[in-house]
Amino acid sequence: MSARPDLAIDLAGIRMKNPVTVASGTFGYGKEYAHLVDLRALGAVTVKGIRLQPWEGNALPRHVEVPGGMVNAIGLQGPGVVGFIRDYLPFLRETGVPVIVNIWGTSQDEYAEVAARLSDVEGVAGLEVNISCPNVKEGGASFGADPRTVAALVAAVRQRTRLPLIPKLAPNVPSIKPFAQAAADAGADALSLINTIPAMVIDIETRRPVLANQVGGLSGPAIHPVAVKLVWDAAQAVRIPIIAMGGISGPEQAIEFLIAGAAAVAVGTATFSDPGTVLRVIAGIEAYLVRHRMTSVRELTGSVRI
Amino acid sequence: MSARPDLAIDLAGIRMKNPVTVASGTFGYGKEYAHLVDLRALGAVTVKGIRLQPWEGNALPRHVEVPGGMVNAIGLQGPGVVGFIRDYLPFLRETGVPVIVNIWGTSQDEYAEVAARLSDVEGVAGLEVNISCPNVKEGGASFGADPRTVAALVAAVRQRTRLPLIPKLAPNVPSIKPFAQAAADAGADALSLINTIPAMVIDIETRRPVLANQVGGLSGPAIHPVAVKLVWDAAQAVRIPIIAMGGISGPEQAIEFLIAGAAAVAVGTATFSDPGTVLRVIAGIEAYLVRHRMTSVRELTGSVRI
Amino acid sequence: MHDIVAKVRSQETLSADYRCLVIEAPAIARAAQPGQFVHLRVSGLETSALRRPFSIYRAEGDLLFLLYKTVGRGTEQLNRLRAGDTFALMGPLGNGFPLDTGGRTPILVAGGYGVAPLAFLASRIPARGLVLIGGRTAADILCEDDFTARGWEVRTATLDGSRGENGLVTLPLDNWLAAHPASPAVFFACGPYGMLRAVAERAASVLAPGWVSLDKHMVCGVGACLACVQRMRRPDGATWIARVCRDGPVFPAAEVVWEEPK
Amino acid sequence: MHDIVAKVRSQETLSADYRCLVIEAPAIARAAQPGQFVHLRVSGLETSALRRPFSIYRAEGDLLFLLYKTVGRGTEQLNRLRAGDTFALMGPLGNGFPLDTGGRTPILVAGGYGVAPLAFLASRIPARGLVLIGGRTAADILCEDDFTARGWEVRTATLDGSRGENGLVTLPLDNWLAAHPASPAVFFACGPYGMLRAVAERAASVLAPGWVSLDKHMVCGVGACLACVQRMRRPDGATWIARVCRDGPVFPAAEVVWEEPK
Ligand SMILES: Cc1cc2nc3c(=O)[nH]c(=O)nc-3n(C[C@H](O)[C@H](O)[C@H](O)COP(=O)(O)OP(=O)(O)OC[C@H]3O[C@@H](n4cnc5c(N)ncnc54)[C@H](O)[C@@H]3O)c2cc1C
Ligand SMILES: Cc1cc2nc3c(=O)[nH]c(=O)nc-3n(C[C@H](O)[C@H](O)[C@H](O)COP(=O)(O)OP(=O)(O)OC[C@H]3O[C@@H](n4cnc5c(N)ncnc54)[C@H](O)[C@@H]3O)c2cc1C
Ligand SMILES: Cc1cc2nc3c(=O)[nH]c(=O)nc-3n(C[C@H](O)[C@H](O)[C@H](O)COP(=O)(O)O)c2cc1C
Ligand SMILES: Cc1cc2nc3c(=O)[nH]c(=O)nc-3n(C[C@H](O)[C@H](O)[C@H](O)COP(=O)(O)O)c2cc1C
Ligand code: FES
Ligand code: FES
Repeated sequence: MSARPDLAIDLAGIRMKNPVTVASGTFGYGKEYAHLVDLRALGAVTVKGIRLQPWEGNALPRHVEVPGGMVNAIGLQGPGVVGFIRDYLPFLRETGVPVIVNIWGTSQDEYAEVAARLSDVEGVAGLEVNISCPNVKEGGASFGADPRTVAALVAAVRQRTRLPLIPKLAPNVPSIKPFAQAAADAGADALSLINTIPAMVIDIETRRPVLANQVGGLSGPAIHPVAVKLVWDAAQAVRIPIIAMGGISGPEQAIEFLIAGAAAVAVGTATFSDPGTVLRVIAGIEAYLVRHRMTSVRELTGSVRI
Repeated sequence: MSARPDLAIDLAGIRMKNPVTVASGTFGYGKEYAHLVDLRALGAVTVKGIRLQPWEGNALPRHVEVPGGMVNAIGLQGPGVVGFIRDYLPFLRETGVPVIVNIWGTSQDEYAEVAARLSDVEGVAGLEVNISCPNVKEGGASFGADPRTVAALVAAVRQRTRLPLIPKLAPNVPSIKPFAQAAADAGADALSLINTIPAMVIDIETRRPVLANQVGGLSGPAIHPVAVKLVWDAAQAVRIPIIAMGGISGPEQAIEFLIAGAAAVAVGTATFSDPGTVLRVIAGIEAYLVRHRMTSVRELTGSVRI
Repeated sequence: MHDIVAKVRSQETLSADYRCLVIEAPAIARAAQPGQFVHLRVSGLETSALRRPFSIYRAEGDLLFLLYKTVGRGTEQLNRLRAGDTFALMGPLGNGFPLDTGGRTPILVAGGYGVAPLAFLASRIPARGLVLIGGRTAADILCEDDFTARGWEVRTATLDGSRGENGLVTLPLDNWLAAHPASPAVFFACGPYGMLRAVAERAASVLAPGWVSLDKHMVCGVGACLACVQRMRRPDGATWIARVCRDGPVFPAAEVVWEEPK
Repeated sequence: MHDIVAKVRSQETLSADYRCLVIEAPAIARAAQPGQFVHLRVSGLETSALRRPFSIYRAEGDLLFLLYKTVGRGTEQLNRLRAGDTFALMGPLGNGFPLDTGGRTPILVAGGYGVAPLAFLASRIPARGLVLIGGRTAADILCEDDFTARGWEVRTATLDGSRGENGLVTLPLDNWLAAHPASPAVFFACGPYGMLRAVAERAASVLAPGWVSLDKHMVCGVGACLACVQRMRRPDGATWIARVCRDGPVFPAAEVVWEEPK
C-alpha cells in the first residue's frame, strides 16, 4: 500500500493543508457553516468582502436563480474592518484554519488602509483584494477594468502590508494576461479568479429588473468553462500561484482548474445547495491523486497536456 | 376583438416581418433546416460566417456539452464568398426571406472585399460583421478586442458597401459602451450581440483540452443573463438598433431582450435541441403583445422600467 | 442542525394548490420548534438549483410535516415526490416563536401557507386563544381543524367572501380588538409582508407584544450569503440588518423597520 | 424527415450495458432505411441538453427499434424511460446503405452497437452473406440471431476470447478473405473508427467496394452546425469536407481520408 498523497500547498506563504478554500461571500465568516462543515478540514477559509466602515449593501431582492446558477447583487454588505476583527476573527483564529480576508474600498487609500489594519492583527493569513465586484457603484470592478488601475491599486496596497496579497480579477476582459501581469508586476503574491460575470435578469411581466440593484453577477456551473479558460490563460502569463473559482460543484471541476494551472481552488455557489461540497472536493482530489498515482497535488497544477 | 399586433420591424433598412432571426452558425445556410422550419415565417435568416476563400475550420472535436449549454470551436468552416453565392444564395433568394450574411476575414481588406462582393449580388439584405469569433487564430476576436480596431474595421467595410452593416460584438469586455459607440460612429447601421463567451473544457482523465482547438465559445441558456446585461448597456450607449442573442430557448428570453432594448433577436443553440424554437419564439412574442395590449412589437423595445 | 437525506412517507392534497408532505427525518423532527424551518433541495432539479425554505408544519416522532403551496419550479417538483423518494433536507433552522405567552391571550394571524408554523405553534403552546386565517378564497383557508381540535377559536376572512368574513384578515382582527379592549393579548403572525405589517401596527396600537415570521427569499438558509436581510430597530433605537434565516425568521413585531410597499 | 414526439412502447436489456428501446414513431418507422439514424432529446435532461444520435436498428409498421449502449449522461436517461414516456425524435436522418449488392457477397462487419444498422440492413437486403461481429467481451456481441434467422453466416471475435475468436474482428475477416480469394465481395461496416479503417484497407486490398457508417459526435444532426465533419477524397482526387450527419453517415470506404490515430 502506498502512502496517502500530499495535499498540502504553500500558497505564497499561506500554508494550506489542502488546496481547497471557499469563495468569498458564499461562506459568510466561517461561523455560519461551522456546524455543518469542520472548518479545520479546509485548506483555508476566505471570508466575505470587508471595507473600512460597516456597509449595508443593496436593497432586496439581492439574488435570482437562473439556468446553471444564480445572479446576485448583495452589494458587499459587511461589518467593516473593526467589526470583523472584533466579532468574527476570534472565532476563526480559534479554529487554526488559515483565514484569507477579502477586502475592498472605494478608493486606493481605503483598500490600503483596510490592508494595513488587517496586517496588525493576528490570525489573518492573506488578503484577497476584490477589484472585480460588479455589484457596487463605486469600488470593486471600477478598479479592475484597466491593467493600469490594477497596477496602481496593487502597488498602493503592497506598501501597507506584508501579508500575501491576492488580487481577485474580473472575468469580463478581452484577455486576462495584461491584468494578471500588471498585478504580478505590482507585487501581488497570487491571483484569484474569477469573480462573477456581470449579468441582468428582467421580469417580463413587470418589465422591471428583478434585482433591486438592476444588475448583478452570474455564478455557478454556468460560468465554469469560462473560468477554466481564464485560469489557463493567466497561468501562462504569470508565475505566481492562482486560486481558481467559478462553478465548482464537485471534485471534477476543481481538478479541471488544477490541471489548467491553478494552485488552489475555491468552492462558491455550490455550498448553498450542498454545504458538504467543499469536503467532497477535498476527498475527490485525494482519490484522483491516488488513482493517477500522483504523490502530491502539486503535480496536478498546470499538468494540462497540449 | 382587437387586430393582431404588428410584429414587423424595419431594422436599419432590413424589412423583417417579425423581429426574430437565427444566430449565425446555428442554422447553416437555411437550407439545412428548411424541411423543419418554414423559412418564410422568419424575420430574417442569418447564415454561417463567410470569408473570401473557402475555409476548413478546426479539427474535431469541435464541440462539447456543458451545464446550461455547449462550448464550440467550429472555426468558421465555410465555402467562401464565391461558393456561398453559387451554392447557397439562390435557394435563400427563392424563399424571399431577408438574408443576413455573417462575414469575417483575417485582415481589414478581406472583410471589406467580402462585403463588396456580397453587395454586388441580389438577395443579400444585410451584413453581420463578425469581429468576435473566439475560435480562429487570426481574424474574428482579434479585431473586436479594442474600440479602435473596431472603428477602423467598420469604417473600412463601410466604404465598400451600402448594405446595412451590423458589427457583432464580443461579450468579454469590461464595458460594452465604447465598443458600441465606436462601431456606431464608424458607420454601423445596427449591432449584434452577443457572440459566444471564450471558454475551455479539460478532460480530467486524459488531462487534454476536449476541443481540438483547445478553447472555444460558450453558448446556450448559461449565457443569457450575461447577454441581457450587455444588450441593456449597449442600448443605452447608441441609437442604432440591436439584434440580441445568447441563450434564447423560448419566447421569455426573447421578450427579455426586447424589453432590455433589442429591436430584434436571434435564436441560436436552442435550435439544435428543438428546431421549432424560432417559431415558438415568434408565436410567443405575438401572444405576449396581445396579453399586454400592445399594438406593435416596437413598443416592447427598450420598455424596461427602471 | 442537520443536513440529511430525508425520505418521503406520503403526500396529500389539502386544497387546490396546497399539499401536505410527510417526511421521515428523525433528527430534525425531534429538534423542531414552532416557527423554525427546513431548507430543502429537490433532487429533480439540476444540482445547481438553490434550496427552498419551508416552515415546519408539524413534527411527530420521526416524522416531519410540511404544508406548501405550489407557486413555481421548486414547488412543482415537490408535487412529483412519491413515497420512498429522497431529497436533501437541512434543519431545523432559525429561531422559532417563544412558547411562553406570559398570561396574555395568544392571537394567531395567518395568511395562506403562513398558517403552517402557527398550527405547529398552537400544538406546542400551553395557552389557548384566537386564530385568524385569511386568504384570497376559501381554498386558501387551511388547517381550521388543527386549531379547533385543540380548543382554539378560529375566525376566517377571504377577499372574495367565499369563506368567513369578506375582506382582509385584519377585519376579524379589528372586530375582536374592538370587542375585547381590555384583554391583554400577544400576537403571532405569519403571512404576506403587508399582513405582518398590519398586525404589527395593531399590536403597537394596543401596546401588546407581537411576533412576526418574515418570508424573504433565501439562498443559504444559514446566515452566510446575506440574501434575506431585513432592517431592524433595537429597543435602544439602534438599527441593524438582520438575516431572516439566521436571526429570524421570527422577530419582535415592534423591532421590524417595515419597508414601504412598492 | 420528421420531428415528432415519440412514445415508448417497451424497453429490454440485451446484455450488460446494451438495451433495446421500442418506440411508436409511425412516420419515421415507415420511412426508415438501413443506415439511417434518429436524433433524440431525452426529456429528463434539462431543455438545454443536446440531442443524441442513434442508428435505426429495426422498423416494423409503426414501431421503431433502437439498440443502445449506456455510456454517459444521455444514455443513462434513456435507461429510465418506461412504457408510455414520450420524447422528441427527429428522423430518419442521413443517407443509409445501398441495398443492391450487384451480385457480390455482402460482408457485414460490426463492432459493438455498430451491429444495429447492419442488422437492419440484413433484413432489407435481398442477398445473403457473412456477418462478422466483434467486441471487447461476449457481452458486446449482439444480434447474432437476427442474422442467422435470416440465413446469414455469423462469425464473432472478442478481445478476451470469451466468445468466438480471440482478437479483433479483422481476424475472422482476414481468415475468410484468405479462404475465399476469388469471391467478389462488398463490405458494409459500422463500428469504431479504427475498425472501419481496417475494413476499408481490406476492401481496397481485394479491390472490392465497401461502405462504412461513421460515428462522429453530433450537434444538429441535419448538416447545419459542422460539428461532425470528415475529410473525403472524390474519385477524381479532389478532397472535400463531408458532414457525417447529412452527407453520411454511410460513405464509400475508399473515399474516406482516414485520420491518424492520436
Ligand atoms: C422562512 C420561510 C418559510 C416558508 N414556509 C413556507 C411554507 O411553509 N409553505 C409554503 O408553501 N411556502 C413557504 N415559504 C415560501 C417558499 O419558500 C416559496 O414559496 C418557495 O421557495 C417557492 O419556490 P418555487 O421554486 O416553487 O418558486 P419560484 O419559482 O422560486 O418563485 C415563486 C415566486 O417568487 C418570486 N421570486 C423568486 N425568487 C425571488 C427572489 N430572490 N426575490 C423575490 N422574489 C422572488 C418569483 O418571481 C415567483 O413569483 C417559506 C419561505 C420562507 C422564507
Ligand atoms: C450516426 C450515429 C449512430 C449511432 N448509433 C448508435 C446506436 O445505434 N447505438 C448506440 O448505443 N450508440 C450509437 N451512437 C453513439 C451515441 O450517439 C452515443 O453513444 C451517445 O450520444 C452517447 O450519449 P451519452 O450522453 O450517453 O454520452 P456522453 O456523456 O455524451 O459521451 C459519451 C462519451 O463520448 C465522449 N464525447 C462526448 N462528446 C464528445 C464530442 N463532442 N467529441 C468527442 N467525444 C465526445 C465522452 O467523453 C464520453 O466518453 C451513434 C452515433 C452516431 C453519430
Ligand atoms: C452570494 C455571493 C456573494 C459574493 N460575495 C463576494 C464578495 O464579497 N467578494 C468577492 O470577491 N466575491 C464575492 N462573490 C464571488 C465569489 O467569491 C466567486 O468568485 C463567484 O461566485 C464564482 O464562484 P462560484 O461560481 O463557485 O460561485 C460572491 C458570490 C456570491 C454568489
Ligand atoms: C455551433 C456554433 C457556430 C457558430 N458560428 C458562428 C459564426 O459562424 N459566426 C458568428 O458570428 N457567430 C457564430 N456563433 C455564435 C452564435 O451566432 C451566437 O452568437 C451565440 O451562439 C450565442 O447565442 P445562443 O446562446 O443562442 O447560441 C456560433 C455558435 C455556435 C453554437
Ligand atoms: S439566506 Fe443566506 S443569509 Fe439568509
Ligand atoms: S451534427 Fe451538425 S453538421 Fe452534423
